[in-house]
Amino acid sequence: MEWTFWMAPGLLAVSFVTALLIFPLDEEQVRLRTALNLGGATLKLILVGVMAWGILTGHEFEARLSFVGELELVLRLDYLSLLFIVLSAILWFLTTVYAVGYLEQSPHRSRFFGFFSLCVTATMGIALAGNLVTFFVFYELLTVVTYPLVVHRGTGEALEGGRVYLLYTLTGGTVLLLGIAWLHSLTGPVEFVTGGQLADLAVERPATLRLIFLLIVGGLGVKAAIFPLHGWLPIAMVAPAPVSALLHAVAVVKAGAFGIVRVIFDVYGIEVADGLGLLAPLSLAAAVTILYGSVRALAQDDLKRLLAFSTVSQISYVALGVSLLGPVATAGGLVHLLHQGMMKVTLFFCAGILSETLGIHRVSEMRGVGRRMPLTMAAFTVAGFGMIGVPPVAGFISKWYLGLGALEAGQEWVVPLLALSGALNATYFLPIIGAAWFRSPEADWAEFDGPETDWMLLFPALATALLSLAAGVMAGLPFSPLWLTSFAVTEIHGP
Amino acid sequence: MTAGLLFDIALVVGLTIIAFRAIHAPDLFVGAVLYIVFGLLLALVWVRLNAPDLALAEAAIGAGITGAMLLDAVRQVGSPARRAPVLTRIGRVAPWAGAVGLGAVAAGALVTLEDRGGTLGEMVRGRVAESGVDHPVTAVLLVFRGYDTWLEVGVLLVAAIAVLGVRRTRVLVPSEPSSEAPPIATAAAGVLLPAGVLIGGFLLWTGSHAPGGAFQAAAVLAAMGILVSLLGRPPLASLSALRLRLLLVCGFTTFLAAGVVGLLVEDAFLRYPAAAAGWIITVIELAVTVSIAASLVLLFAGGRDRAADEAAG
Amino acid sequence: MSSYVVYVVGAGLLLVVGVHGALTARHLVRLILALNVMSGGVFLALIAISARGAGSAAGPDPVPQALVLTGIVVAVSITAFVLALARRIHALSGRTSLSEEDLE
Amino acid sequence: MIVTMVLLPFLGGCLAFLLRRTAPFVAVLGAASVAATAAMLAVGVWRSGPRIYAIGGWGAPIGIELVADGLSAIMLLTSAVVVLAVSVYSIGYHEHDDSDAWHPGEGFWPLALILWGALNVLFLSADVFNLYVALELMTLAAVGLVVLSGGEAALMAAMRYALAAFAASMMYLLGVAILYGAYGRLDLDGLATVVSPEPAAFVAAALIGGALLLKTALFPLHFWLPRAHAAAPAPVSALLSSLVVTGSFYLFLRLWTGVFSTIAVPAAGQFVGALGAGAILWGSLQALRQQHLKVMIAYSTVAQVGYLFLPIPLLTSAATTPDGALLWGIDAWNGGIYHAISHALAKAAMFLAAGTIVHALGSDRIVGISGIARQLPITTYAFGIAGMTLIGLPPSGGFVAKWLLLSAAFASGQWWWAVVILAGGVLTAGYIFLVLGQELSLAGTDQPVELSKVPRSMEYAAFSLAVASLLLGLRVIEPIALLQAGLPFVEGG
Repeated sequence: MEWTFWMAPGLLAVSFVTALLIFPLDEEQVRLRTALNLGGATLKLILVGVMAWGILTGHEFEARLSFVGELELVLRLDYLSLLFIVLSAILWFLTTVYAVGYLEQSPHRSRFFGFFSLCVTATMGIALAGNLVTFFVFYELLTVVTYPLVVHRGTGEALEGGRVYLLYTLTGGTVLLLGIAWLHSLTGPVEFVTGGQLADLAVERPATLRLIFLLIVGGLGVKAAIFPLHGWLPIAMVAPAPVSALLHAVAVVKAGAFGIVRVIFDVYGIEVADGLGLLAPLSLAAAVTILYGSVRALAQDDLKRLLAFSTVSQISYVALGVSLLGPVATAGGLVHLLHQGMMKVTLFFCAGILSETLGIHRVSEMRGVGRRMPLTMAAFTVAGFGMIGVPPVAGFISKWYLGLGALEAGQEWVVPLLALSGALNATYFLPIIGAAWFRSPEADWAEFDGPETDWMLLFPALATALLSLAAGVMAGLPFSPLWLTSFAVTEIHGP
Repeated sequence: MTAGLLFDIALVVGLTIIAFRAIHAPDLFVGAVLYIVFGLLLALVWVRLNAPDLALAEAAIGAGITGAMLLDAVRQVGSPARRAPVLTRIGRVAPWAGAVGLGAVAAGALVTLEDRGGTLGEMVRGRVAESGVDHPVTAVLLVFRGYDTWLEVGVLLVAAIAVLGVRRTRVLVPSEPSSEAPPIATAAAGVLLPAGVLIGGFLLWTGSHAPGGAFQAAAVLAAMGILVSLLGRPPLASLSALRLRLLLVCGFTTFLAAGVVGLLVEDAFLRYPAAAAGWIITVIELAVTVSIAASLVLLFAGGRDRAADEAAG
Repeated sequence: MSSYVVYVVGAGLLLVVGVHGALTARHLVRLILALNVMSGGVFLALIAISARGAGSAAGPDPVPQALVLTGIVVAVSITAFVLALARRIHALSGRTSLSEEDLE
Repeated sequence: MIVTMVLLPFLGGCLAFLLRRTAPFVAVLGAASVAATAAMLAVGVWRSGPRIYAIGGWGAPIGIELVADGLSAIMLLTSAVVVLAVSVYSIGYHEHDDSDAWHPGEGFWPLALILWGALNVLFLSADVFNLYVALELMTLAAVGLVVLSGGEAALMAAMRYALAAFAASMMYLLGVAILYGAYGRLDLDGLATVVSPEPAAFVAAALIGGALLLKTALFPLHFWLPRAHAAAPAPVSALLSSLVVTGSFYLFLRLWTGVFSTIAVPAAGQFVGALGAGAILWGSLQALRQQHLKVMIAYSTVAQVGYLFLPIPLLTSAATTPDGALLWGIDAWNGGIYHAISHALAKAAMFLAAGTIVHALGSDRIVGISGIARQLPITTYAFGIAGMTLIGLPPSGGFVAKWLLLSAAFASGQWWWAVVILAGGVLTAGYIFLVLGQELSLAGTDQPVELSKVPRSMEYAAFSLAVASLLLGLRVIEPIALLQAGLPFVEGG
């Protein structure tokens, strides 16, 4: 078999094998474990680089494995997958570094990093899945392997968080499976093909297809935290900071959003979905979620809860973008997959640094923290501006394209929505940032010398903040997220 | 209506009434005695229905050994369960409805069965000569369906192991000091035992060409053993744990070994080489008789093991 | 009416008595008696079938007879085991029935 | 080769009974060699179709035949694997039983091996009366094993089990009597050709079917199961919940699609399916309410038994619809059996894991197992992975089964079974993660409880079974292909 066959399974195998090697390690084998972790993450980055180069130079990466009956497990790289694996590989590397520093003294580190690596495996599987069943397999796997991470602390609160998380995601998964199985019974195996393959069926049985869409997107919407299915996300915040970062930026929430993208573009096809009248309700749900998340975030004092509601709001930009017709809106939605990931991961890194170093968990405790931790707060500021949509940070690019795309699609109502959401974001981020820099500290933080916190924590936060900035500033240049997105947009809408 | 038919009807009615009385007798001891009568009547039915093998087995095992076990059990656990609660009308009617429903459906299906002929039985009769024995029932039991019989010996073995597990013991413990046995009973046993062995041996020998065989012989032997154990000296109590186990297991394993001989020589499990079929069957029957008798004695005496009950209670 | 019908109806009657007993009896020994009566009914059905073709010169069908012989041995094995169990339960707890409240 | 799979377990059982010190070696060696033989048989059946073996060379109908088709082969293989793991586990479990006094291990080894032999007889036999003897042998050995716990609860549970099973056996035998009376033969293949829709056949089918439902403990005939399976020693619980239940289900499926295929009406299929649905919901809800780990797992068995019977309505309607067999019958068949073997592996793993926890803690109250993941990580993983299979999460054998059943349900238009399957999965997740959460919990474990030492072999035995149930979900082609050998309802299958 060609080397192109083995690349996608190899990408999964790297993190899977890492997990298998880490599980049996003793707690005390810190160096070996760290070496394995970073080695695996680096190898993954290299493989992703090779695959990115490969697809841009016209290679096709596809692996098929017969599963049950006519069903196959398919791993295939297309431009949409590429967006997701690039994001995952980069952020994973940084999150691993961060987690090694963050969990230095905590118990059960082998278990933690084992499941952490399994989590990457599942995410990569979701990204590369070439048909609905493969997607579902990895999607559910992700649910399961994330659970031990959510309850990692083992406290009553953590267990409760885990319970709610499972209740939502497993129920969502079940609804999703119902939809998938039903669709299969009508069409046979559903491959991800641009434009979908349901055009004939849409004429014959439009009502059934609408119901199936509701089941599938409803199931995916749980992980994508679309209102009113978002309830688990703020509660799952009890997880350690690197896990939260992961859940929000790359893994769970993204998996849901990515699934919605796949279903609209590659299962139903954008024309069929529009023809069935499915996109308008979805964009409406997304709009409601954007506002709802922002409004709820306003009222939060707990920093991580605030960030969680911010995620609820931000992730729906993706759904909004893909449910508006037209290439520009699509670009805005897809690029936000990447932009939101980089910005949100930065914010969670910073929140973790604050709680680890100074014991700060609440917004009200952050006054003057900028003087004590200037680098951390600089990163926080960049990411916060990005969330608001201040140029030239990445978030501005997303919103700009979304707005333009909406106008192009004749959906003028989106523009005031974006403005309002931006204003709301500003209403909760700006006071935090302002207080951190310009108010005098109340708490008596011990004098410090040397770096403001462990470099293992600080470096990833700075790196992602810089990436967020660079993604905005250099949006027009090759290798920017927008540039990567443009290939996917061409794939979907044609040149 | 012929006299024979009238007799059949009377037998069936009697069976039914006695069965009902046995289950619902206020005194459980009476119930057990009635069950023995039930077993004997059933043996009579088997005679009426041309099944003398069964009549023997029923009298010895169904009525005799089961009856002895019941009587002995009732001595210990005979106190009636607390008064049954007053049943509601539904509580009284529902069991009757269920029972009558099942019985009626089954009897209905049986009554309407057509006799289509061409049964297995006819085939067996046609091929008895090939089996190496003359008696068709024995041919079915030990040759054509020897596999069933082997497994059935296994059932007895499992029951014996399980009873040892219930008692949590390896050996039979005499339930009462042997000296307390009345001398007359001991003397009676002295006469009965050889007689029993003799009868058992006869039944075993005759089984190959006439009614009788390993089960009946074993039942008679076991009955003797039970009689002796009622005197407080279970015949197996003096055996070491290993010897007891050997005795219990020898029927099943001999049968198995004979099967393997067939497998090696004739390339078919439980196929007896034509020249030696008679001999092999005799050996099997002998071993099976010993094992069954030992198992039945153990099942009886192992269950009654009072010393352990008192220690545990 | 032939004797086949008589005995088959008899089998049905024994089943009725046995099943009714199994459903209503509380004392373990009564339950065991009821189940044995049921098995008596089943055996009777088999032997009635065996004797059905007895009009022919060949005699009764040996196969059901062999089956019932096996069945009798199986029944006595189970009865013995269950009785031993009942006695053990009585020795340990004084119970003689399966119902929860029936402690003596 | 076929018959050795019957002989070896029985031979081992006798040896283990006679020479009790050799029992563990005999068991492990026997299980390993039978597993190897079963694997060879499976390959043979897969390549060249079902095999027939005439005991004594007589051949049906006068003698008894053994038939090994794909279904038999996969069941034989599964039970050999389970018995192998349970044997390895039991060496540790009965470790301290070396004293001179009687100990439960003495009963365990011979009875467990004979129980297994009886199962193998059951999986191979092609004769309704021989199957009766096999059922009796299996049941009596099973009850004898439950008793070994020795407590009053175990004895009462065993009594209930024994009486229920005895009553069921009588019903089964009555059905056999009626079949013999009507058709004059006992071999399955022969009966299948002559059974026709007439009162006697319907009554026989109802009696035999009802008896097997009682023995499989399908709701609402499950009353005897939870206590018996919970009160038994852990290795016994594993054997009962994974294999014995599967054995009687196997027979039900075999007869329903074989002897009674011409008289199985869709309404009866729907009825059995409805009982299965009731079992899934009732068993899962009961499992959620339990405070003792082993009782919870036993109720989980009640629920999972329900899944076993969901293919029945689908198979029945497939047989009465043109093209139904191809459209969904095969999927239902594969799905049902796949569920049976996945459940067998996973449930055995779960009971063994629970036994390890009880062994270590001395109690099986679910609230008491807080933080056990720290001391017994392998056991926790075993429990978790087995749980994934039971829930039907990918990638596990349970998911494959669920998918096949879902496909069949939709293809046949009987979407209501799909809803039941999925709802059951969510409920299962409820009780599995309740336990897993407790295991991972660190709350209130500041002073770690004293744990008895647990041999590693016990932990790894459970873990291997759990992993095996997971692998069934990753390598599906071969088992499914094997199941097509001797498919009962497809021409030339």
